[in-house]
This record gives sequence, C-alpha cells and structure tokens, in this order.
Amino acid sequence: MDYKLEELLICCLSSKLHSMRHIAIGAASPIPAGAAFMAREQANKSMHITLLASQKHNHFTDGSRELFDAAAQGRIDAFFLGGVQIDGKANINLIGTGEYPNTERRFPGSFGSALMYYVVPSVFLFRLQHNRRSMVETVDFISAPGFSPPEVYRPGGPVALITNKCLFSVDKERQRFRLESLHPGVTLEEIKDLTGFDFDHDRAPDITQEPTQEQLQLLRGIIALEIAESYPLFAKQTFDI
Amino acid sequence: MDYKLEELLICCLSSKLHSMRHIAIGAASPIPAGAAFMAREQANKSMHITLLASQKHNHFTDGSRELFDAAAQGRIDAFFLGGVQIDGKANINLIGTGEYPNTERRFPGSFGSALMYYVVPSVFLFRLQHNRRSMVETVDFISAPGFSPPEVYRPGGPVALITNKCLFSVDKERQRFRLESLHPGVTLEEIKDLTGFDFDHDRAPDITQEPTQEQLQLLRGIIALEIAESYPLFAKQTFDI
Amino acid sequence: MSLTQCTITEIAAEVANGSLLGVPADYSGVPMAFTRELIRQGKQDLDLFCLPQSTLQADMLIGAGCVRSVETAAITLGEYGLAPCFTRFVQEGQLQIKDSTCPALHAALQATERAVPFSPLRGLIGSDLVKHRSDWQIISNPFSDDEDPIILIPAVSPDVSVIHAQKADRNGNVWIGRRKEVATLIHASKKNFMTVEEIVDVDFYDNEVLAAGVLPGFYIDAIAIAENGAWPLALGNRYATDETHMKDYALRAKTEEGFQAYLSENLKV
Amino acid sequence: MSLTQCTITEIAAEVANGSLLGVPADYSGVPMAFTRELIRQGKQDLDLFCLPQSTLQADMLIGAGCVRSVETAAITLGEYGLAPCFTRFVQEGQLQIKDSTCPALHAALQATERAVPFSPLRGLIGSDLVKHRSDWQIISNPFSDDEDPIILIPAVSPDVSVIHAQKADRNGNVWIGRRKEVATLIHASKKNFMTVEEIVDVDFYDNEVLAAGVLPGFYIDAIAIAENGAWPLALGNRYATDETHMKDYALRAKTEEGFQAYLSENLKV
Repeated sequence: MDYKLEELLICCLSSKLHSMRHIAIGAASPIPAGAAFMAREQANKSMHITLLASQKHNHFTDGSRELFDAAAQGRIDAFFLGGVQIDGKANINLIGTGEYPNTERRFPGSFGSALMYYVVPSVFLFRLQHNRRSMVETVDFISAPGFSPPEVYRPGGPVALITNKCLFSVDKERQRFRLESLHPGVTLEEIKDLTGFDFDHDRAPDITQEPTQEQLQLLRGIIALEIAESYPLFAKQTFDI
Repeated sequence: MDYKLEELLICCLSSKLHSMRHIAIGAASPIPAGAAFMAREQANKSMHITLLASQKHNHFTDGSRELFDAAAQGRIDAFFLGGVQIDGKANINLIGTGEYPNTERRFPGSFGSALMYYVVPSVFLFRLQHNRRSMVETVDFISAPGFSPPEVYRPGGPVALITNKCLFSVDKERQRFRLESLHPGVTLEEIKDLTGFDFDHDRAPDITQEPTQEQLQLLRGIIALEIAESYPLFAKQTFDI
Repeated sequence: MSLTQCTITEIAAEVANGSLLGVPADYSGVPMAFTRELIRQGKQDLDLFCLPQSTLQADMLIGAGCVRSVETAAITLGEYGLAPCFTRFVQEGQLQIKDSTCPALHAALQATERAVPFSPLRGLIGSDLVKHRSDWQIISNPFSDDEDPIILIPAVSPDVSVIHAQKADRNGNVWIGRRKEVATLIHASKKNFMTVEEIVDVDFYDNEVLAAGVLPGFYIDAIAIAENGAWPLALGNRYATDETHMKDYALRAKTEEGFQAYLSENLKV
Repeated sequence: MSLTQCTITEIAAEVANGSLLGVPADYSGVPMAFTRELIRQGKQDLDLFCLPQSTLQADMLIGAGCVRSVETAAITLGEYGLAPCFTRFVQEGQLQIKDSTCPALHAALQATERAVPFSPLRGLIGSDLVKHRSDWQIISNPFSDDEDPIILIPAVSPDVSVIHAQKADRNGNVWIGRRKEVATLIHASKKNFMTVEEIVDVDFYDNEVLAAGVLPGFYIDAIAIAENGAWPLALGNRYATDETHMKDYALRAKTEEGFQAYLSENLKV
C-alpha cells in the first residue's frame, strides 16, 4: 500500500487515543490533529477535540487561558508536545541549543509546556527529525521535565514519543523510554545509531502497524479537510488539497 | 419647597460626586443611584455609572467578579455601603446584632464590603435610621473596618456618612466622624441624643442644602425613571411611578 | 461533543446527601424548579456554596431542613426583605454559617479553576469575618520588603453545581451571555448540570456573536428542560420576578407554619 | 461613557521610550498598523510583555531596534517559520529575553487584574525557566501538611496595551467576542488603546447577545480607526493572513539588510 510518512504517524498515534474524552492540540501540530480526528471517526464519536489553531474546533470562550485552566482541572486527557531536543529522561527543550540565554540556535520558546506537561495525564511527544541532535542524552535547556520528584504536584506526564523512525512508550517506574515499534523499513540498529539516549527494547521489536485502507480513505477525505482549516500548508503538502 | 427626605438625601449625596469618573452602586441602594444620576446630569456628562441591580446600567461583561476586580484596580472612584450598625471608628456591621454567630437579629451578610471598603477611594456610608441602635460606640461585628493600620494595603476607605438626620464627613487623621451638616429641622442636640459615638462638630453646624427646583425636576423626571428600572418598589413609594 | 439530556428528577438524584452544592446569585439563573425537586426528594445535610450570595433558593432549602451549612456573602430576598428562613434558622442556632465576602467566594473558585491550592486577596484584614474562618490564612507578602500581610483563600470545589439558563444547543452548549460567573462556578465544580428553558436545534458555534456568550458543553454532565425553571425569580430579560409570589413568600415564610403551608402548596408536581 | 477618538499617530505618541508594552497573540487582534507607526516614531528601549506569545509584531519591533527586552512564551511566525529578527537578535545576544510559559503570563496579569501581588501556579518546578527568573518565587503551600512546593508569579502591569479589534460602538465599547484574553490584558494595564476596523453607530449594550462579547469602554483611553489594521495578519473571521506577504517577510527578514529593505518599503504612509 502506498502512503506517506505523515499518514503512518497519524494512524500510529491515533490508535493510542481511542479512550480519550477530550484531546487538545496546540499550535504547529497537524499530525496530532489528524490522529485525534482519526480516533474520533474510528472509535469514539463523542470525543471532544480542541484544535487551538482552529476557530471551528475551538470551543473555549474564556480566552486563551482556558486551555491551561481546563487542563489543570483535569478536563483534558491528551496533549502533544514537540521538542527541539528530547532526552532519555523525557525532558523537553523548546528553547534552543547551546548555552542559554544566547543559544546558538534559538527556537520560538516553551509555549505552555511548563504547565501542560505536568497536568495532562497523557502527553505524547513528537519529533519528526529523529537524529542525535534531537534525541540527546541530556537536553541543553529543560523547558519542562519528563519526571518530577514525588513532592511535586504532577498528575500528568509523558506516555509516548513518536518520531519519523519509531514509537517509544514511557516506562514511568524506570523513568525511561521503551522502544514500542519500528516504523516499516527501519532497523533497531538504525534507531540506536540515531538516538543519543539509552532506551529499553525487545530483542526483535514490533513493526508499527501500517495504515489500513479504511484509515487512508478517511484521512485523505474528511480528515484532510478538517486539517486544512487550521494547517493549510501542511494539508497542501501532505494531501495536495 | 416641598420635598421628601429621600430627595434631600439624593441631592445632598450628589453634591459630593461631581468629580467622580466611575461610580458603582450595589444592591439595595436606590438613594446612591439617584445621587449618581443627579451628579452626572448636573456636573459631569462623561461620568460612568454602574448600577449592579440594572441590566442597562451595568456594562460589566466578565461576570460578577468584575466589580471587585475593577475596584481593586482603582477604576471605581466611589461606592456606597450601608450598615446595620456603624460605629465611631467607621467600622460597619452588615451581619447582625448580638453575639456572633447566632446573632439576636441576623441581617443578610457582609456582601462585598470586606474588599470594597478597602480599595475604593471614596466610600460613602449611608443609614436611614439614625438612632442609638444603628449609630453605636462599637459595632457587634466588624464586616469591614473603618480604618486600618499602616501596614495593611488600603488605598480606599470612608469619606462621609449620610443618615436621615445629618451628614458626617470623615477625618482620616483623627479617624473620627465630623458633623458636616444637619438636615433641615434637625438640631445638634438631637444628633447627640441619637448617636452612640462621639463626633466632632462646629458649635453651630451648617444646615444641609435643600434641593433646588432644577434638581427636583430632574429627580422626578428622568432620574426617577432610571431608578425605577432597578428599584421599582422604591420608585413607586418615592416618586409614585 | 453531544448533548446528554435528562430530567430534573435525575439531576436532583445526582445530589447526594452531604454534598457541597454550588448556588448561583439571583442574577445568574437560579434553578428553582430543581430546588423544589431537591426538597421533594428530602435531601439532607447539604452544604451550600453561594456565588456570591443567594436568595429564595437557599432560603427554601434551609426552611425545608435540607441544609447543614451555608458559605455566602449574603442571603436576602432583596427588595422583598430579609430571607425569612435563613434569618430564623441562624437566630435559633440551627444553621452553620460560614460568612464570607463576595470577592473571597470568587477567589476560592478561581483557585480551583486554575487548580492551585489558594488565591491571594486584598481587603479582609481587620474584618471579624477572618476571626471566624480558620480555613483562611494570613501570610506576609513574599514579594514585599516591608511588612505586608495578605489573606490566602483556599480553593473550593463544589461536588455539584446546577444553574438555570435560557438555551442550550443541540450539542449541549449553553448560552449564558454576560453571566460569566456561571462559567467560574462550573469550571470549579466536580459535576455540573444545567436546566434550560429550551434546547434549540442549532450549534451556537456556527455564529461567532452567539459563541461569545457560550459555556462549552464539555463542562456539563447533563441538561434538563425546565420551562419557567427560575420561577418565581427572574431569568435575564426573558421573564421578570413574580412580585406577588415573592411578597407572599416573604410574608408567609416568616413563621415555620407559614413556610410549611407554602411548601405543601408549591411542591405539588 | 463616551467615545474618545484619536489617531494611530497619537496612540504611538503615548508610548514613551522605556515603556512596558502589552502585546497580544496572533489570534487576539494584533495592531500592526500601530506597530508600524511605533517604528516610524523611532521608539527605543521598549519592554514587551506578550500574552502569551507574539508573531510579526514583536519580530518587526525587535528588528527595527525598538526593543530592550521581551517577556514571552514564544515568538514565531507559525506556519511561516521561525521569527527571523527575534532569532537573530537572541543568538547575537542583542536582546534581553525573559522566557516564560503561557499560563505564567496569564497568571501575572490575572494577579494585577485582582490587584494582588502574585498568583500561584502549578507546573514549572524543575523547568530551567525557573532558574532564570529571579522574579518568581517557590514557596511551600501553606495549606498542605506535606511538602508541596508551588510557584508564585508576581503581578505585572503593562504601562500601555494596544489591541486591534473589529468594531467599536458610538460609546467607545469594543466587541472582542470570545477573545477574553484581550480583556485580561486591558484590565491589567495602566493605559489602554484600541485600533478598530470601524466605529458603528449603535450601542452594543442594546443587544444582550452582542453585549456578551464586549469590552466595556471605561477601560479604554482612546480608540483609533485603522482599516485592515492587523494586515498582513488575520483578524478573526473578517480577513485572513496575507500568505504571500508573510512568506516574503519570513524570507527577507532573515538578514539585517533584507529586513531593512522590507521596512523601508512597508513603512511608507
């Protein structure tokens, strides 16, 4: 079957979202948006999806603080965070590389990560460039930490990390990533080469399930249109609409 | 000239409000409402009046906390507070008489007084039954204190007390009331008899200025109609509309 | 998101004895039909949290013996006078009263809204309210070099809040207009139910002008239709207070017997 | 209450060098016409407070040398890529950056909104953001018996905030719809100006549905008309982002020369 990497990632993420009641998706997150729409179509019609970049899919009426308030109230089950760097302790860096504050390479900033990562029960990390510059042993700047000591209020945290090469799950006890599946065509050796941190894995890891025909039809049809409302450039590149 | 006590009080209060930019008026305050409308008509057309009991004259859109927020921000220049008891230190009691909590006579409660009295620069106290049960040496319960020690954040506080018998001003230095004027027909002796606290006064106090013909016309015309929107029973009794 | 419709009977059944019940002010949409159903169901030991005050709703619940405690800035019938049952119960020592002040009640819910354990608040220091509130704390402002005492109000989260509004849409969103304190109460409560005059077959979000006054449906567990659901109180500019009824209530509820007679007449289905 | 009308030139003149300027997010109505006027007037040493992030507005002000410091959760052109001047200035050490996170920026203004010296906030502990913010404090939650560290964010009050909106009415009230963060910023600021697409000869309060989305005029010092005042950014559902222009900007502003050429073309009156 012919599909794009983005389509694989959307379908892979989507399978983790079936039980969510309310999923929120921040700026610059077209793949998570697609995954949420897919999960709603396939598994849970009453799921509520908040797309912050959208007008149609954003029901907040109390201003832009309402996302953070609702998340802190425990009303948002899943959220997605990227990272310029992500390290083996699931710390994320959205600020830049090099020494702070005059980083060598500066990125936009930490956005809401320093609250959302703490309070949303299921935070999915994503990074489409899996290499040793992004998957590092220790991030140069912790926008938000992966784990917190027991005295810190933290009902939420990371549950998975998806990249262009593989899917990691998060072992909360061991505070480590575990390789869950390799995307089709990727080898364990390749992941080890591309990853700056240690992770757990089976000797022969699973392969990420490929999108089904039904999924691709949904994706290229109604879901592509939903995505296009908020992410027109992405939709054009990926779905040619 | 023939006028009612309520009309005298409205006109008397009104003269103190000419310089206010924004006056807010709480529940159960038809006389302050009339005074504010009069001041706007006579002195300051750009004055903003917030009547909480009104829909038309209430421009708040952030819920009922906005009054308190706007007051704390210093955006409300004048407010009015009643009191079951008011004492010589300008302490007000809106809770009831007797020992708290099972007061002998219970009244509704302290409303917003325990913030408003601290933050609004000009708070006018009013009480239409001037007698030794309401004007006491020491209140049975301090809903909000008249004065605060210097370390307490307090940009606002009382500036005057108007009753059915007289007008007191507040001497902030001495933290005492000063008799400003006697309502027509009232004597200093009568005030002394009816007042449970000590106050300063001239040997021959002024007489409260009577409403002018112009004021009565305004009051019984457009202002009565404005008052009636929020206080229909009061408007009926006072203006027969 | 979709509408979950229910009945007033079902909403009242969700209010367990001993619950902390969120209670709106007279201007916020008072669910009086639901309140009468609570009394019919013989609820006990309710704790009321008023935002920031209550009128007939608290007074009737108190008079009917449903209430253990009330946290409020005031209870009053407004132009119709003192709240007769509240006054009688407090004077007779039959009601636990947690006297507060409007901004403190807002602050307690705003803390829960942001899921923080407290909100600081100005004012209050030197008020006797503080003496009787062991749950409030005074700290020294840590950002000031000078002595600067400030009150911290702890977060409060009602177990259930119920509000009456004009309209819900087919997807369970409710139009509350300018009455944003309703949103604060709902955000801060563990369970939320609304009663509405009507459910209309539109999506409020299709119109940005309407959307500005909407409470999103995902905060609301279920919605019941209750025509004239605020009666005898007013509802926005949809209907006015039933003045005759309120005067009658204010008079009759002054005595226990009068109140009971009022109840038996007005609790009929 | 009445409308005080002015011009963009007058608004910019009210922004003194060294002011703390409130800056809205891309979805809140960015006053780009005003921003270009600030650059024309050669403002210096502005401190920007972004609620909670900024886009072209901060980037242009930074590139034009108007800015001393920025407090923000992010500066980005969104789908058009990194904010080129911001990135360059930070990397070259020419800009003081106070990195924050969205809810902390809201919390700082909400403290001012309630006139309290700080707001508590969850999260943040263990983030390197805290290391670089000596103005934030960690205290032990006084309501907890267990160890429970919590961050206090101090109140911030911008000297001036300027927002662009669709409409004002004849009495100076502005319709902001669901964009309530605009209200938070305005409530917390010492002076406030709005630019609007048009002033309409009605009173928004005559219609309760409109009223639900209104920012009351008494918070606003003056209002200027600026047609297409958010261009090249979008304004609600009134007009979309000028994509060609944004792509062009993102490309040209990558170099100092390219940015200066862009400026000289786009600052013409």
